[in-house]
Amino acid sequence: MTFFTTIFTFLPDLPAIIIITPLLASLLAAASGLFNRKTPFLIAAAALFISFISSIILIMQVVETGIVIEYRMAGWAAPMGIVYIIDHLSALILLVITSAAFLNFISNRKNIETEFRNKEGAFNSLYLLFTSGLIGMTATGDAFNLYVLMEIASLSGYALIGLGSNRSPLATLNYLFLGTIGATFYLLGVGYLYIATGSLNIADIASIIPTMMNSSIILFAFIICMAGLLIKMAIFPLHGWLPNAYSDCSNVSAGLIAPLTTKVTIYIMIRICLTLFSPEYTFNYLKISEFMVWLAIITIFFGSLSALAQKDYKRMLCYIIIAEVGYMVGGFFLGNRIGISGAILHIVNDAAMTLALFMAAGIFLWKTGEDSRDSLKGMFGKMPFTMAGFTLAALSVVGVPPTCGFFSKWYLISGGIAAGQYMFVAALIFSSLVNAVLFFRILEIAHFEPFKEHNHDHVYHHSHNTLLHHHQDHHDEHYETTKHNGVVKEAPLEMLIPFIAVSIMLVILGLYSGTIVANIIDFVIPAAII
Amino acid sequence: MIIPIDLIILVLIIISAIAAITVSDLLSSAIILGAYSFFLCLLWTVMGAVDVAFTEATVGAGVSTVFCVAAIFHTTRRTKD
Amino acid sequence: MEQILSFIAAKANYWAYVILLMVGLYAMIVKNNLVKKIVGMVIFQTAVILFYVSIGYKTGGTIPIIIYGDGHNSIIEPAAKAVDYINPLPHVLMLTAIVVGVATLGVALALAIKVYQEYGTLEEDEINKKIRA
Amino acid sequence: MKTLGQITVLFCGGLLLFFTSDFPDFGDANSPASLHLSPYFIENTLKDTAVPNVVTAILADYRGYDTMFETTVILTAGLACFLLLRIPKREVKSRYYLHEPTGVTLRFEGDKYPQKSDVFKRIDSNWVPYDLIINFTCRLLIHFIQIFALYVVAHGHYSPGGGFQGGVVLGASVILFAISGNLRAAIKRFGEKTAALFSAAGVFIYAGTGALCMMIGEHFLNYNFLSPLLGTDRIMARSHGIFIVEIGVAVTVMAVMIWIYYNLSSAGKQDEGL
Amino acid sequence: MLMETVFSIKPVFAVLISLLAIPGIISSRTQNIRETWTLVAAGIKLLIILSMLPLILDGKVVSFTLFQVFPDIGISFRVDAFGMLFALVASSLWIVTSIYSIGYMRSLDEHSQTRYFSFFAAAISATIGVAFSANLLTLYIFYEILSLATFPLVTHHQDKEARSSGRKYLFYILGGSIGFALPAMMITYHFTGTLDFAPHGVMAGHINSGLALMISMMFLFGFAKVGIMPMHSWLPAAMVAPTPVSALLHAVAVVKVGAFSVVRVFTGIIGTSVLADFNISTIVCVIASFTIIIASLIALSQDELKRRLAFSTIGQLSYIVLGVALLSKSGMTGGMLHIAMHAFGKITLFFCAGAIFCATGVKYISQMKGIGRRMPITMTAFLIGSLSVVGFPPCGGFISKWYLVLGTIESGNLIFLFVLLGSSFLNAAYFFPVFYNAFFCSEDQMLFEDKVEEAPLWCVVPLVITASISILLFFYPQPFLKLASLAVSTIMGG
Repeated sequence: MTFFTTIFTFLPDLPAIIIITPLLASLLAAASGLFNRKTPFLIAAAALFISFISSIILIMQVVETGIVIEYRMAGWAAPMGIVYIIDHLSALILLVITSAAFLNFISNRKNIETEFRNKEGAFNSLYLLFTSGLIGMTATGDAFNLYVLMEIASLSGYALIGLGSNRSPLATLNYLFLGTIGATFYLLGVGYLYIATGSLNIADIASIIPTMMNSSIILFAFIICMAGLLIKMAIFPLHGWLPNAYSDCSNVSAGLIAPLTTKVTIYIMIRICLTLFSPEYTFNYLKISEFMVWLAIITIFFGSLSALAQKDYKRMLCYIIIAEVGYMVGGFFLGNRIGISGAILHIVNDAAMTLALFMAAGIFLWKTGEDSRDSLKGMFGKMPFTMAGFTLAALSVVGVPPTCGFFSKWYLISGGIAAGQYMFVAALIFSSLVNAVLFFRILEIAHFEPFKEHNHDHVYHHSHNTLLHHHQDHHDEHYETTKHNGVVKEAPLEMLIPFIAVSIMLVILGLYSGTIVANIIDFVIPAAII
Repeated sequence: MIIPIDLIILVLIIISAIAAITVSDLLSSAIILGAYSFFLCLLWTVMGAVDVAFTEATVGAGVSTVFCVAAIFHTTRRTKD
Repeated sequence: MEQILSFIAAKANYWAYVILLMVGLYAMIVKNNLVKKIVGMVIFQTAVILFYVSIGYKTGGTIPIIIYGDGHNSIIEPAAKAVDYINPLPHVLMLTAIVVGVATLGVALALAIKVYQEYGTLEEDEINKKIRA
Repeated sequence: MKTLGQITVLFCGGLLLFFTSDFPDFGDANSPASLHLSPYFIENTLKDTAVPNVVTAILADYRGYDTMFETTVILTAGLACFLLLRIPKREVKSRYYLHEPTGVTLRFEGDKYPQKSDVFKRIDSNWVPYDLIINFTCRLLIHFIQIFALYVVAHGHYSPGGGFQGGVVLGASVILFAISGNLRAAIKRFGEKTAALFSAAGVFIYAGTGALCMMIGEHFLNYNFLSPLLGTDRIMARSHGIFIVEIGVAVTVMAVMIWIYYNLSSAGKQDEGL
Repeated sequence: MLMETVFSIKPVFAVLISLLAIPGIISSRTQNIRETWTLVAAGIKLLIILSMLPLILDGKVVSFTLFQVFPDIGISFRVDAFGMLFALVASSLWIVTSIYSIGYMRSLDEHSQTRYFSFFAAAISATIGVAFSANLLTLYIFYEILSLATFPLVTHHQDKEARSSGRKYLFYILGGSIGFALPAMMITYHFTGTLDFAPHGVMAGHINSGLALMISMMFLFGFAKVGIMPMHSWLPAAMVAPTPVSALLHAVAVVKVGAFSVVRVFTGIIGTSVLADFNISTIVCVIASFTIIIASLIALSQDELKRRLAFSTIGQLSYIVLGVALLSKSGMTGGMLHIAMHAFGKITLFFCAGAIFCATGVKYISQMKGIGRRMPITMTAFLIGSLSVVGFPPCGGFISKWYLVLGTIESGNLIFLFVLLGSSFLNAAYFFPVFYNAFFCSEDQMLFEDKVEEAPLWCVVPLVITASISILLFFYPQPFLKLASLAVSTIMGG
């Protein structure tokens, strides 16, 4: 009884709790990491769980009441202070972020302990900070606050992916340069908006913009904000940082960052285009849709073709991520209701698919100690459940029904047809076929090739060389040797269960996509868009 | 002819920025960056942004320069460009 | 002459910010040395700060600390008039931006040190050569 | 790459320059930026928060939530540098010792060095003799710097400054100590664990104050609700609340600046450095 | 004609029952328990389907919506006469094939039998799902599930040959469905706003002739399982699979799913009036006839028995397409009936091929000299099966072929009559050498071990059953004939 009373007292504060919990927990994790190696994990997992539950309650609240929740930080009303806005879209993305962060985290306890030995406190703390940065970016109603949180997410992201293989510091440094350019452009765009409107609150700016549609400052604010975001989401000519950054880093970080960063950036783009600048401005006044869709088409083709050329599993996934960015950007800029629904649905689905694929990568690495495609030889016999989950994820990326990838692709394609963008449709189908080839190659290796003995002596390169001497002492106890050929030897349950949960979610998301669209996404898209 | 002081400072800022990226000694580059920050700090005092100026003086000219010097101490001073 | 000067004075800050921004961007794109790139990044970020602070400036305004606001004066405090004070909001934002800048600088330098430890050089072309080899 | 960069830069620069023509003039009191939000702040800050420094009031109260994350950014940078650079203690090949009475430098292999000795003093491998003047001046200055820093923190309500600037100055004093003396001495005074704890504690003070407000009252960081705890009216409670979070900011910023410096200047070994 | 709709969850159970058996199959500790699961699920499935039969024969329709995946399209099931016909064939043959698989797999001691039976169950689920789909989307989903579930079955041996065949299989099937059928479906949805199957199609009035032709072709080639040339070459390749798989999937379930889907789409989506008005039907007829003739000719030249059967299947499938595309009542009845009649005939033939391989290890027709005397039951069943496929009384195949011939006459295109008759001769021609070798040639002693006898009982019983059903269907084609004519009267009206 008291428990529920406590919960209900906190109910109005949920929009704050969902972000404050990981923040406070990150401090506790950082501090407790100095004294104990186990507690940071527990603290972080608990905080992520609370965030996860809060986001579920929030989305239920929003869907049931249909009212946009506004939370005033420091008690000041909208244009003066900072407000958090939880509407259908942000609630949905919050759920995606918190669930992905939570599941990826609990499944990787062992990986964290081996890869970040003696630095668990700092790592878990940064993991939480990254999560809270993304949560804040999603929920905030203030354009400048968005920048600050974007920087939190970016900085912790640099740290998380800076540790990995030997090449990762350089890749991360390049990522940092581009990320900083992107964020600074965004900041500059906010400055342009401020100089034109005098406000920083998204809703307030949105109410002022219609009075100054023809202002060139507003136009340039739009251009420069979009340029910043496009860099951050790695669309075609600006994609260079992504494959290196994501493929060289450790699996825990990849599992967190790869599914979420680009998706949240796309969410921000949607938010800016729909809420900050009105759809009227974005689609009718500017007439950039055509250009953006073509950019997306090129991105899709480029991403798919580059993915074909990769030998390394994680690099291949990275290029697929780039192609998927093209899906969402293109879908959004189709400018019709069905295309935008598809883009938003695909944010959710793609986050789930990418999460599943990277979790699978984590499990494979854990079992075999290798990243290459050949390390998967004979995995079907060895780890049937993992491979079943992996197959589901692969099918989802390909877009085979009834997995979720099919349904968002359906929306995107019908949106493309409705908008008359047949090239976009062709690009989607082409990329599906390429994905089919890509994953088929992997599944074929796993299905047909006999199981290969792995030796761990030289392979586990994720330990940065400075910590190497620590690792080698513990290698044998942490990486199970997989020598019993033909005998099923699954990953540990704590890795397997979250992974299987995500894979099953792929099907459930697919089957309930009608419900998601009808109850959530339909409310997101302004009625002006048909 | 009275030239406003902020214009002079602006010119100095631009000169020091260009100098910072052209000198072929990283340590000099770091020190010029510190000078650049001081000019900025000066400009902001002129423009009435005292808090920003204070922060720039402590952070930009002070700590940032120290960080750069510390990093260069552990890497190398020499560069081709 | 006066007119030209006042015209320049009216826009000079904005031009200066563009020039600084481009100097920074140029260094980040073209320069070969990683520390030079980082220096460029700092310049790039401070350019935006210059832009913001310029937005807030008001001719004839004073620094945004309310006169007689300390509560120690027996004179009845006159209500503050907005026109007398420089716009404080951009200053607040830029404090944050400076902090973000120094944080980014720290992380970037840390990464540069790691790169140097790995490859023994900070020049990008040499690093690429070593990676290929 | 070079041509591409130049083209990009020229293109972007031209575009940006072109769009500056529509800006309101520099110093224009009637630009939208000066008319929409800022008048409210200038005219009501004193009424709302009893803080004359408008920048401090906005920073820590109206946009206090931003500032909390600004502090968190600093903490993130500290953690990031630690995670990226820090190397746990490992076997040392050799160390250099100065025999103080004679000024002779000796090199010891392995762990055969004098652990606790009055005559031998450990020095860095690329050590240069200290300049007495610098050393002495710095030692003299550090106290004043620190007192000034505390003043800056405490007086942020009434004059330029506040937790952030004060924190940086405090951190700079320790960094100055490390530069003028040596890194090990500084670490002995202000250890790494202390730095880590302080940097987390500062944000904790900030966020904890916010959470306390949320638990007692209604909104996160709404210092009004601290008035029963502080024994003041609601407006003064805001003023005090600002002071509390400024202290938090100062603690974090100081600790993180020192922490980052330790890691950068020793490349993570925290053994010998600049 | 308005049909009464009954809402019932039975079709969902009919689909899911074999999926539900999979956990049981995986967790089984011994072979016997595992196979019990398979058989029990098969039996229950048949019973559920049979329980719906009277309703359907009364002219009612059973319907159920499971998920609403799009605002106006759901994953929904709808059982009508045509779907019932196909489901009845597939589910009854599944029992027989399960029994046969048990015998075959045990006697050859194959590896990974658990995987085999699991995917077998998944495949049959998907087949029933296709049969009971209420709209094109549901059909497509189950079609894809079937493609994927059969892949591990086709490549069961996991050797080099299986690998390359598997590639070919997936390339044709998935490439066709993603590259052609899916876009066609989206275009359909875009123009008509619905994907539900309607008795007279949904396209009339929404579409012009060029687009209609394009969509029809995309469906015809996109559903590559129907094996219309040039999308046929996966079928012979897929014969590397174990024989029960070839039997059920490549003579019955998979290819018939292709034929079923094509017929469904042509009648339920595109609509007979559109087919007739824009002259698409003639083009389809020509393509089908071409496939019939070419496939029969190629079959003549194959020496491996299973490959010969595969090409025979390609030809026979096109009969179904041809029958429907004739757009005459009898033709359509014949086409639909042929799904059932050919299934029973062809599965008998595959069972026989498997039994021969089980007992002797022989794959090639030229090696089967004198085998008829050693395995009389098997070879008699083979004779009955081939007679049925050729369309010779007293076998079931005669009835469907009779209706097809009537259809060609009704439609007035006599050229297709000659195609039918000519291909029947070819059919007879490629089956004849098999019995000739089996019964009339003297034994080649070198080829056989000393004691060659009939295959194990588990193998022989099913083929006897299917052979007798083939004969029985000549005398008593009632359920299938009734269902087919019900379906046709719904489609053609009156």
